[in-house]
Amino acid sequence: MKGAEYISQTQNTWCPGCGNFTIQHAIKSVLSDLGIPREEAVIVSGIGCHAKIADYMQTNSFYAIHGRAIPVATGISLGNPDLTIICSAGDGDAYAEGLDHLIFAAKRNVDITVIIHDNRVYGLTTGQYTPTSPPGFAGKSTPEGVKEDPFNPLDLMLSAGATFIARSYSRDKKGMEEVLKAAIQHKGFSFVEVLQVCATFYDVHTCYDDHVYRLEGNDPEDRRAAEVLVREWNYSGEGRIPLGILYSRDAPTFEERILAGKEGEIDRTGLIQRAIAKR
Amino acid sequence: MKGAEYISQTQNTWCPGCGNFTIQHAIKSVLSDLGIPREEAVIVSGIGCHAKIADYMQTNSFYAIHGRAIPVATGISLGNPDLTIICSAGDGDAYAEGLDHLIFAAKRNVDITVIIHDNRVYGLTTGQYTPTSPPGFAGKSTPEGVKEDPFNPLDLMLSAGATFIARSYSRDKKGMEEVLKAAIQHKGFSFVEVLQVCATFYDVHTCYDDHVYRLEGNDPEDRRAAEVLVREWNYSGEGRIPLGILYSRDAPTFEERILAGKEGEIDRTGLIQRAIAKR
Amino acid sequence: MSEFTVSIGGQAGEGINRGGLLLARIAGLLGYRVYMYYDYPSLIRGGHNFATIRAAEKDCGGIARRPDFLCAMDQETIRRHTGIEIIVYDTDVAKAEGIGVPASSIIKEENASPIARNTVIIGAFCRAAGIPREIMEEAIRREFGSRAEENIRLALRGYHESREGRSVEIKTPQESPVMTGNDAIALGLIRGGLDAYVSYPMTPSSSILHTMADLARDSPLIVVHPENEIAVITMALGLSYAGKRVAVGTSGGGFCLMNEGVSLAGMAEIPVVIVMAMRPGPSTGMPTYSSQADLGFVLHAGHGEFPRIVIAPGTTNEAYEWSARAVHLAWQFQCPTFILSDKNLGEHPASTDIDPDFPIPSPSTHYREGIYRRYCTTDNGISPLRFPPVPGNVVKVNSYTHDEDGITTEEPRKAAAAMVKLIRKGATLDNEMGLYGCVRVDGISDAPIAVICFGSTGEACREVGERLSLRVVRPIVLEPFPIMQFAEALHEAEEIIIVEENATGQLASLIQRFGYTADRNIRSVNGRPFTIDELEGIIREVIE
Amino acid sequence: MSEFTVSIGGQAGEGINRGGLLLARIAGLLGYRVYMYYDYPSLIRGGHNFATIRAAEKDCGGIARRPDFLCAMDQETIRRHTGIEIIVYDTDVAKAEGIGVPASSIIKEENASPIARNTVIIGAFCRAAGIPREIMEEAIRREFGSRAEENIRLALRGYHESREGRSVEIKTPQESPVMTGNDAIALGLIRGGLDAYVSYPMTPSSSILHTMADLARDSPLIVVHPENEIAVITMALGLSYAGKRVAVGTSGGGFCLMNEGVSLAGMAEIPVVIVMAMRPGPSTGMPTYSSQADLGFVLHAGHGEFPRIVIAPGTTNEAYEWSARAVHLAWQFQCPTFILSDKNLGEHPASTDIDPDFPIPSPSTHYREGIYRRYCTTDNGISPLRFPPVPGNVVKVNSYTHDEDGITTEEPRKAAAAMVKLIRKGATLDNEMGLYGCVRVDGISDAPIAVICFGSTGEACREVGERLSLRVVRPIVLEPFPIMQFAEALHEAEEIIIVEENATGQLASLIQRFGYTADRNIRSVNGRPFTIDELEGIIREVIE
Ligand SMILES: Cc1ncc(C[n+]2csc(CCOP(=O)(O)OP(=O)(O)O)c2C)c(N)n1
Ligand SMILES: Cc1ncc(C[n+]2csc(CCOP(=O)(O)OP(=O)(O)O)c2C)c(N)n1
Ligand code: SF4
Ligand code: SF4
Ligand SMILES: [Mg+2]
Ligand SMILES: [Mg+2]
Repeated sequence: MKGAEYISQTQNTWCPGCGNFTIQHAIKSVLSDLGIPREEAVIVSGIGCHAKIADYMQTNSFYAIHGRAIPVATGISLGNPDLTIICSAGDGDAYAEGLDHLIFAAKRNVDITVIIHDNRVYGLTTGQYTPTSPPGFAGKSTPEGVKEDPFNPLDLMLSAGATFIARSYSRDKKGMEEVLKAAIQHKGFSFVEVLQVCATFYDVHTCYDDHVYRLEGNDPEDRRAAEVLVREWNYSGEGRIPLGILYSRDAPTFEERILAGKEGEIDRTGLIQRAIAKR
Repeated sequence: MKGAEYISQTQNTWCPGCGNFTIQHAIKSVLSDLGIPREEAVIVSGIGCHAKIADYMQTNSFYAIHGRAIPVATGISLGNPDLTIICSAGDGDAYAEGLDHLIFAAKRNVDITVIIHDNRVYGLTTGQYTPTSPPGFAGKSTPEGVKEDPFNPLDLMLSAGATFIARSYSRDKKGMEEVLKAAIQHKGFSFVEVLQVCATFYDVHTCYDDHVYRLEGNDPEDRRAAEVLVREWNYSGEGRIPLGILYSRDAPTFEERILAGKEGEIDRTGLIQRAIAKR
Repeated sequence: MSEFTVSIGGQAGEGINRGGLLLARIAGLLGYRVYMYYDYPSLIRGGHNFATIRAAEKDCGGIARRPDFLCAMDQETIRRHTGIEIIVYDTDVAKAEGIGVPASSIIKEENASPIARNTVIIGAFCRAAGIPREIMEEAIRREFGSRAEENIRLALRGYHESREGRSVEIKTPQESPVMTGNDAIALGLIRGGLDAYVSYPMTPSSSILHTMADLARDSPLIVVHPENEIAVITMALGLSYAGKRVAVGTSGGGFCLMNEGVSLAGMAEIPVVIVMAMRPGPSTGMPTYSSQADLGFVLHAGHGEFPRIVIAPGTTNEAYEWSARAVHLAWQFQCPTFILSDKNLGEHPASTDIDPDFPIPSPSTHYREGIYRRYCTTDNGISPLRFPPVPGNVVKVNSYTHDEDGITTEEPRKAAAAMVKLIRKGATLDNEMGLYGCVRVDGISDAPIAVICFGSTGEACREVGERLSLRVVRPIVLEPFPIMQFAEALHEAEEIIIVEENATGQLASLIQRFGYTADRNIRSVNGRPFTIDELEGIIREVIE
Repeated sequence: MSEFTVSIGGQAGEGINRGGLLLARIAGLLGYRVYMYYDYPSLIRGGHNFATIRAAEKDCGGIARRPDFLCAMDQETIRRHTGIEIIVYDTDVAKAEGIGVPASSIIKEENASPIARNTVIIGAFCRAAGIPREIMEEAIRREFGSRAEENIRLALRGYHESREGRSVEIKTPQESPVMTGNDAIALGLIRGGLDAYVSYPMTPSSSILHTMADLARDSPLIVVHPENEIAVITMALGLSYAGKRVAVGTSGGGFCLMNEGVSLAGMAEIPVVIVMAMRPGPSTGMPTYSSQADLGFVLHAGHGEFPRIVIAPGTTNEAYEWSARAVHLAWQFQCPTFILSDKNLGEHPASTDIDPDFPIPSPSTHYREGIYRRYCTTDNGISPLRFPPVPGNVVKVNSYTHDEDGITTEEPRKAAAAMVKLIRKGATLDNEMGLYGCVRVDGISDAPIAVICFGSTGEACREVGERLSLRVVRPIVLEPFPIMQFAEALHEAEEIIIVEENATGQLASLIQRFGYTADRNIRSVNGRPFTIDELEGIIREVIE
């Protein structure tokens, strides 16, 4: 399928300059490159600007609720592990409202790709701080500056047991495509943090342009190296910002473990009879 | 106040041999030692066997709901930062149902002491796996063994930004008292993971007895050392289990940051008049 | 004695539940229909637990009166349960007037586990009640499987140390299983086509999870216990979207957390069955007791308006059959479908006859081929339900107000159309429910006084109704409210008495919406079921 | 023209809301009472937004009819809003019959920010409507503060390029602020004694959070925006326990997540005010539009039974006064207290007269000294409320069924007593509410035809009632339902018409519980408010 066939006819209402466009088009290209037909791909999204991607992609989609894209995606994957499931979540979505689900998906090694459209702000609700906003961020709910420091989601993911951790940037489409391709191909939980520029409420693209760099020659299986890379930039202050695959390892997936031996039809009558016999 | 005065008249229904007794009595001793009168201490608990401590302590208490002890404690602390707030949470409580709150309390450096009664099982609901149950744990909801690996809560806490991380064991009351004393005295978020033996559903005390050791001479401010210590045992398989204060650092608390400049009474009429004038 | 009742009491951790089940098995083998009430506080060891087993000629779902026999594991049991004719007790730990056996000593002598003390006491009870040894032994064999021999030995020791008290009648043996409402719900869901069960433990729903997990061992049934109830419902909706028939189970507090998912299911038209097992609230309340105080909540749960089905079975058989139907209905109407249960229905074992082949209609699907539109407009408001991958098509579901393709819309006309579609589906559902017997009538169906109740209160009401010649009307389906059947059931009733286990009269308030006002309200809030005698007394009082 | 209406439309991001507010200020300075309806989809840039400002002689809360003037920022605005007498537009981007000014060019020439184009257009409108320059300038000065001069320059350019169209009447200037319902709620809560506001953003409640955060800058008011709504409500309960008067705000989806906390507040008797702002559901629905479809949910939210207060203000003034009272009532009765609002009330600015010193009774506290028991039994069901530290005492609150000390109990008698205490408190509350005017009557108070409505629909109903000489009855308090006042208000009414913005008739269903049946139901589900003319037409139809 050609890339364009993955884009729906729905009128797009992202702001000009919004980093979500890059993510949408990178997904499109990667699906096309990997030859995944649109009927076999599912976009699962939360609620927020990022989530509109569910309407904009001509693939299967589950436009879910704020913070809950990940458990929905987990359910879909358990229900049909042959589908390619891409979960588009916002930073408000996945780091605040539904952080627990993100950590559990990593812990379980659910075979889905989670893309966090991390614009470090609540876009759709017009500009409040999120867990990755920098210290002092003055949003509508924190006009005097936020009173807590950001956390580093990559660091949390490493602790939670994620088997694939990467970072991309919405002004590096090519790098993003490479990362996404690897993420989708990775067997197990793939976590892709995208520094997605919000043109309207937190446009820090010049700062990112100055600080990002593409990883080269790192060994993603080296956990110790990954720890250092992950902490090179802490979402506050300066620091070089590595882009690319920071960590990757093999492990059995949740689907493999849960669904092992579960092929075939349920013998309902037999099951009920056996249960009755025990009572 | 004498230790006994912190214990209420309520009939105790923990099982004989339950590790919760040690925690209760360690808290009592430490409050007594620190001279914190019972009217200034608040026990906040979730729901579970551990949570019954709210009834059993003759202190202020907020016997909350499953998974939500930590945001309740955060609210109390913001409402009256002079109170000594001890949050007793279970592993089901704080690592499953309400994991996000734990991470946010660490991120914000809320000035409370959180004790996790980690018996690695749901006690009160009679024996299901929790996020720290070992691989293969066969509980009532996973008779064939749990299909996911545990996470390491200390590791998560370190990534989340906790400023005090310690581990105790319910068969080491003295060590627990030392840890709790330091935790309560620590300004900011104190995380105390207790390996609390559940005598009924997961009695691994012989295994713990064999593997635990008391930290000596470590420098809790050495973050790199803390990372290694925290991962020495991963809640699965063997490994020496360090007890004591693994990590500690100074940082401004959430209360300090939120309440700065907020002394005194609200001038309601003035505030409303000023708001009207702007409209 | 053509009917008898026996209680067994002791501390948590002393095997009271298991002992009760053994007594129930014995009564079953004697040819009785049995029902067991199990009372336990929310703790693991200590406290006071008791089980009351009623052995009757006909099916029953309530305990009738003071037991005839008491098996006391401790002094507390004797202190609490008074006025009982025959008390069997452990002379090593208690004093009483009755039939004592040195159960603790026997356990020690036999080098048995202390938990087996209940078997000794039950052995003693069998002798006291004139129950043949063979029946006792057979019951133990069935209850304990591989550990039967040891238990038979212990029971016989109790038996021999005991003496005859008062003999129960021996009837024609029968072979009905004794199962709880939760067992019946689990099996019913499976019968109805369930592929997956997702749940986070919460009393009194947990045993469904445990049963499902056990049944899943050697079958393709998927059982998941996720991090919390929010994950439960959203994961379930994911499974449903992917084509699995899925149910979840919880109680009040956990259900609160599912509300947002329920509303999502309503909007996105994703089928799911929700077993909501009531216990006394508000909040944590009394986890191990029963209540009917969440009816109004379940009827209104989730923001916004959407069709839903609420079914409150009143007996174990109904629990089975309606759970099976619930799966069918949920997928037929693509809406959240509730089994509204409670502790009294879910956790109490009763003799049950369920048909492993209970028939379920297969859902009609109109979509053939061509362009698939998830929410296409149809006359009856039901759009064909397909699961990805649909060849050449995409399946788009959406929590926003959406058009026929599932794309977000805020256009006033399309928004109104989307709501009209949901309402129309509700009307179709309302119609379809006319095909089922949604209202049950017991007692004297044309008696002038009608007792109205729902769910687990039904059995006690039925028995009282039979005793006092009243009409007993019980809607099994509460939403869409079966007003035609209900009106018919109340035809020419002159007085209405509403019995429910809550404080504010939630059933009364529901039927008031349809113009029916209670003349008398009987309510209860202490978490315990109405016993039949108690209820009889209260009803007698109000009708006199 | 003794009343006029002007709309301004354009894309999101073009300052339509701000432009509307400026127009409202102008109308206010002209001596009108103003009301502004603001219509915007859920997106940040693009789409079509419009604001309609009604300038009337008396207070109003609805838009009456087709506007007299249109300020069009783009062609789409002209396309969508037809039949308008005078159109002021930007000739650089649109074509129309009307008064064109080259606003885009002016912006470029003046080197101004594109967002200021609205000021140019509004300048042109002022000339067209015969509005004195000084009034325009004064309004800009007040609206833009430090950026006033630049904007005055731009407005004057528009003014000069424009021409006269149709002149509006100039009345006696007055000084009422124009504020939204959400502003009024925020200020009312503060008036009522609020110490802390906790909220997670969710349209249409978010602007309360923003206003509170702004007000907290230089005051001891605590404002927290935590990780999600579960944290919001539980953190709020912690603050309340510690002695702070606290409120939270949310909409449907977020409120779902708060249900468990609401039930906890009910059981533990922890006061909290919950602002629940409705938008069309189910699920995400239409976030930026309005609805009245969560009434039933709020009345029943949270498992179990406990007293609650539900207040639905219908005007900005009511929003202020009842929010203030809500804080008082919540702490007096120690129960969850709801402000049930919606987008139409919360986000639409109107001329408002609020008394910064609006009086609030101080809560009575009976506890003096000695042993403090958090839940001690009292005649009226209200136990004295104290906060730790209470010298020599401990304060124990509990989500379990508890005794007077707050210790868990499962004993049937104590459990029943705990429930009776809650119910008794509810009865006391019910009584107390008799002291307030809980039901508002507008129109002709003894007219035979009564229109019943609630919340933001009230203003449109009132105007139609005045036009058609109907009685308009609006309960402001919905729980405990003020049945005495309501019955009085409906005294001798012969026909009941219920107007509500939902599909299933939730208000109708509520009053049905009290024996009142609607003769006619007028409902709406497209997310837009009834305009007054539209509603007049529909009501005329049903009463003829
Ligand atoms: C339960 C719930 N709470 C709040 C909201 C309101 N809401 C919608 S989007 C959003 C924030 C979105 O932020 P983020 O996830 O970062 O997405 P972005 O818009 O930045 O892409 C919020 C709070 C909601 N829809 N549901
Ligand atoms: C929302 C909610 N879900 C489920 C429950 C049922 N529940 C009570 S305690 C408990 C587990 C407790 O486990 P843990 O926190 O480890 O405490 P423990 O009993 O082991 O001390 C659960 C699931 C509940 N009370 N509330
Ligand atoms: S507000 Fe930000 S994230 Fe949202 S569409 Fe606009 S630029 Fe993108
Ligand atoms: S079940 Fe376990 S945790 Fe609970 S009281 Fe007993 S020993 Fe303690
Ligand atoms: Mg964001
Ligand atoms: Mg535990």
